[in-house]
Amino acid sequence: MKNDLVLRVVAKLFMPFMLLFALYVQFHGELGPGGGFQAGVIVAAAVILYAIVFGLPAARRLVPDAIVESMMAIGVLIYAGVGVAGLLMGGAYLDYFVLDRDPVHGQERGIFWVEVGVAITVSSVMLKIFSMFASRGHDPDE
Amino acid sequence: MLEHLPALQVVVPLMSAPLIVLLRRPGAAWLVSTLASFAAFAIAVALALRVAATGTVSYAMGSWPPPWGIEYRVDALSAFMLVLVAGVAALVMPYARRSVAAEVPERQVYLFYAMYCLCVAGLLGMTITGDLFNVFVFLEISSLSTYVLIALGRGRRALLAAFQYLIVGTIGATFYVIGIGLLYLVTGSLNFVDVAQRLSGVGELRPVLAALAFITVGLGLKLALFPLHQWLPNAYAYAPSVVTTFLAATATKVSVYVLVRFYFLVFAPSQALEGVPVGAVLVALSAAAIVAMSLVAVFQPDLKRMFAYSSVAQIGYITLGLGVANESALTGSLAHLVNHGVTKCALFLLVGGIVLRGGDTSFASLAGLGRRMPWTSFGIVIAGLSLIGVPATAGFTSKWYLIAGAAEQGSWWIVALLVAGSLIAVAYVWRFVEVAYLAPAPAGAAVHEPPWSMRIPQAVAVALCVVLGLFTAFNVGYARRAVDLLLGGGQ
Amino acid sequence: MGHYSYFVTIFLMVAGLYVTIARGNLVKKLVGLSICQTSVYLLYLAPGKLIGATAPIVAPQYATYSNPLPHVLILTAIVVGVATLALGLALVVRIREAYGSIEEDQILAEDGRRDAAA
Amino acid sequence: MMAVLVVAVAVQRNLFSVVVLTGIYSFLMATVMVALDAVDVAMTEASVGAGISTVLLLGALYLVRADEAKPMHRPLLPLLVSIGVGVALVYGTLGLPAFSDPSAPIHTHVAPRYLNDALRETGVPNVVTAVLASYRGFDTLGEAMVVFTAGAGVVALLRRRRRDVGDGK
Repeated sequence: MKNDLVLRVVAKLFMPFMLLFALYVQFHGELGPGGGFQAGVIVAAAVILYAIVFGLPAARRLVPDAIVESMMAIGVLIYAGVGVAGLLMGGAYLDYFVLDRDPVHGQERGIFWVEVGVAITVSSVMLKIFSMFASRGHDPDE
Repeated sequence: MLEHLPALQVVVPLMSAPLIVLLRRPGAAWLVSTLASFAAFAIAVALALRVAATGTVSYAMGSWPPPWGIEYRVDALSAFMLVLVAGVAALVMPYARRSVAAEVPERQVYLFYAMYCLCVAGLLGMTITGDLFNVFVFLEISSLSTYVLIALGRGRRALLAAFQYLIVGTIGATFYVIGIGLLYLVTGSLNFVDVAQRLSGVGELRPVLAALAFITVGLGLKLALFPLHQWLPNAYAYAPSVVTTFLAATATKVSVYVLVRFYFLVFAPSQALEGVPVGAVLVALSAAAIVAMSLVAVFQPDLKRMFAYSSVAQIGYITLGLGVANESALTGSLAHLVNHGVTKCALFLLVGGIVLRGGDTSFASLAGLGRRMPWTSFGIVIAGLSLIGVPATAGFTSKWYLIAGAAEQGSWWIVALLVAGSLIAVAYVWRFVEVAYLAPAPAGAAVHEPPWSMRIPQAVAVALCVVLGLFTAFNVGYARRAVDLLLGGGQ
Repeated sequence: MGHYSYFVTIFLMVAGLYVTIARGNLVKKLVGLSICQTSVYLLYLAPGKLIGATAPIVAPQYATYSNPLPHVLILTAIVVGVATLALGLALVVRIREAYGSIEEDQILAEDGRRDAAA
Repeated sequence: MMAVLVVAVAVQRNLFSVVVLTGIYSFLMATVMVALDAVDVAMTEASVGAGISTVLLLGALYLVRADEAKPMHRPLLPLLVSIGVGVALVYGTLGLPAFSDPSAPIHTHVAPRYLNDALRETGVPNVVTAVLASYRGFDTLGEAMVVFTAGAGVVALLRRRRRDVGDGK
């Protein structure tokens, strides 16, 4: 598939829109359907599409393996970190009320960061799983 | 910070897992997970002391009051379990360093510790949470990490054992979800306390009965209730030694604990179970487990497998007490949770030492072990005595209460059965003695014990087998208090 | 409608369970497992629906909404399902590399032969 | 329609077809979920069940390259177990409130607070998001952890060891 011009152009064209859509889903999750999980899956799908069309090594150059692995951890640490922030600011664990002087605003802030954490973890894990399966077949990895 | 201990109990090991993945170095991974498990143990002890002093502690996650938010609830029963799980987790860690280095490929070691932390956090979360669905989430965290941990064992059979456990475990979890779904549909709530209260007002009992059945089977698969135990022997036999030790001492016990909570704190107060022969069914299955699995254990060609089957039999003792369900029997059950946990912990720690030095645990290769590894063999014999239930060992106290409970009820056949189970245990422990002490050692074998970092945890675990048998106040006293809570309907 | 929705759910679930425990092919077992899990989602979602209600996104022009709590629980369950599937498939790949087969019967037979030889 | 698909999945022995059928099944499931007002869940099911799962299954199939063998023994016991489970469920669900009964406990207890107060208490109009990330935020932390566990677990299982690479393929 690497040599099919149409596919390559279409994939290149699609990538920005998919990522944009992921951002929309991510930040629109508070108003309509969507949220961190769905956005993370879309981001992963965009990169997986890239990997299928341009080959896994190219995708690896785009997003190196070690970074993906660290991102898996960073995502959940952001989520759990929001909880710890609640603790440090005098509330219970995962208490968003205390994150801002205005409790409702604090809630919005907490939900925002939690969703960011979910999106990072989900996208990197999906990507990692895909690349583990894909690389098992042909090239000796790393 | 003290009032946040319930949250930290789970969050500390939970957060150390991603930290380990970020660090990626085996040494650092070991250090982080050791610190996390000792911190978890300290928190568990502090919580237990606090519960003993001031009664049940309730903690609202995110400050949302239950039943809208998720509640963490530490009472006499869960505090007891937290100490067991965190204690075993901490005891195993110093030992793990050498054992894991020998049994797990080096590049995978940091992931091994990450999985271990997740498993610990999952089991602690299942124990401490007061929310039905939260139990499922943490059940899955501990299960998924367990599958990986088992698969990291040596040899391809570990892979198949892990896969079979994955299928069985997922069916179990799905059944559990169906069960709590039914409860949710008739009560509208997911909080343990709230569900129990609202169940008494439910007129239609059929969904409740079905929920009982699904939760029992689902958790029965996880706790290896006979005849749902088929996954266990392979999983224990082929997993790395550290994993076998930790799982045998805690994982099945936590599932038993969740089942106990459902029976005595959710279903019993609602009177939904009146006239349903749950106890009789449990007693019958447990009796079958004790006799059949002990006999199967006698004929195993491998030491690790033998103790795995013995675990299924010993879980039978615990569920038997739940079926009899009077005060003495329940005390015996809960005390046996800890006593058997400690005993199996000691045994598998010692077996892990043999794996490190010899690599093989089949009886054929253990000939003359008493001369090659005198301390290890001696330890196995002591812990084996506790497994049998010889007086002055941990196993004796809990079996004594179980027998007393059965006698109070006038079920003499259960008493006879318990004694028979112990006699069969004599037979399989004797097999080890015979091979280790009476068979000649291969020529040129020198004394070769495991390193000190492994011998100290082994010695602590073996000593606990005796100490818990001599000083019963701690263990039985705590079990008593938990039983009061259970029979008092959670008040 | 009555209980019709429950019966559909139950049929799907039982079919998935049957595929899981009856079939020897490891991939097929996982597919059965995920069908079984997916159908459980309906057990939660269907009772949450109220006829005439809308999705639980608060807006001034609507008054009744379907119950959001089952949706939240099932979102979690879906994630757990895909996580299990990924791990299961990874195990299948490793088993295939180690045994050269993904049929449970053949694998057990091979382990049995190995035992007999030892 | 879905029932037919599931039967097809059970009967079909070509694993590739099985995977494709499962994907279709997931899409249908997502459609049903939209009909049940569960838009968030439908979106997730479409992207995960039909998307990611299918990709993973195909990836794994590519690696194992096999069709299902004929079953060696008669699956009588599993059939009985499955039917037993089905009967237990039918028995249980017969006692449940009928479809779309507004007086059912799940509509009168716990959930009303989410619907009435979530916007005021959290400032988020999508109640599913509010419950997911705030009221039951700890569940979602657990969910993120499950995903993380799966990711790290797959790495632990599938990363090649150094000597495997040396073998050369």
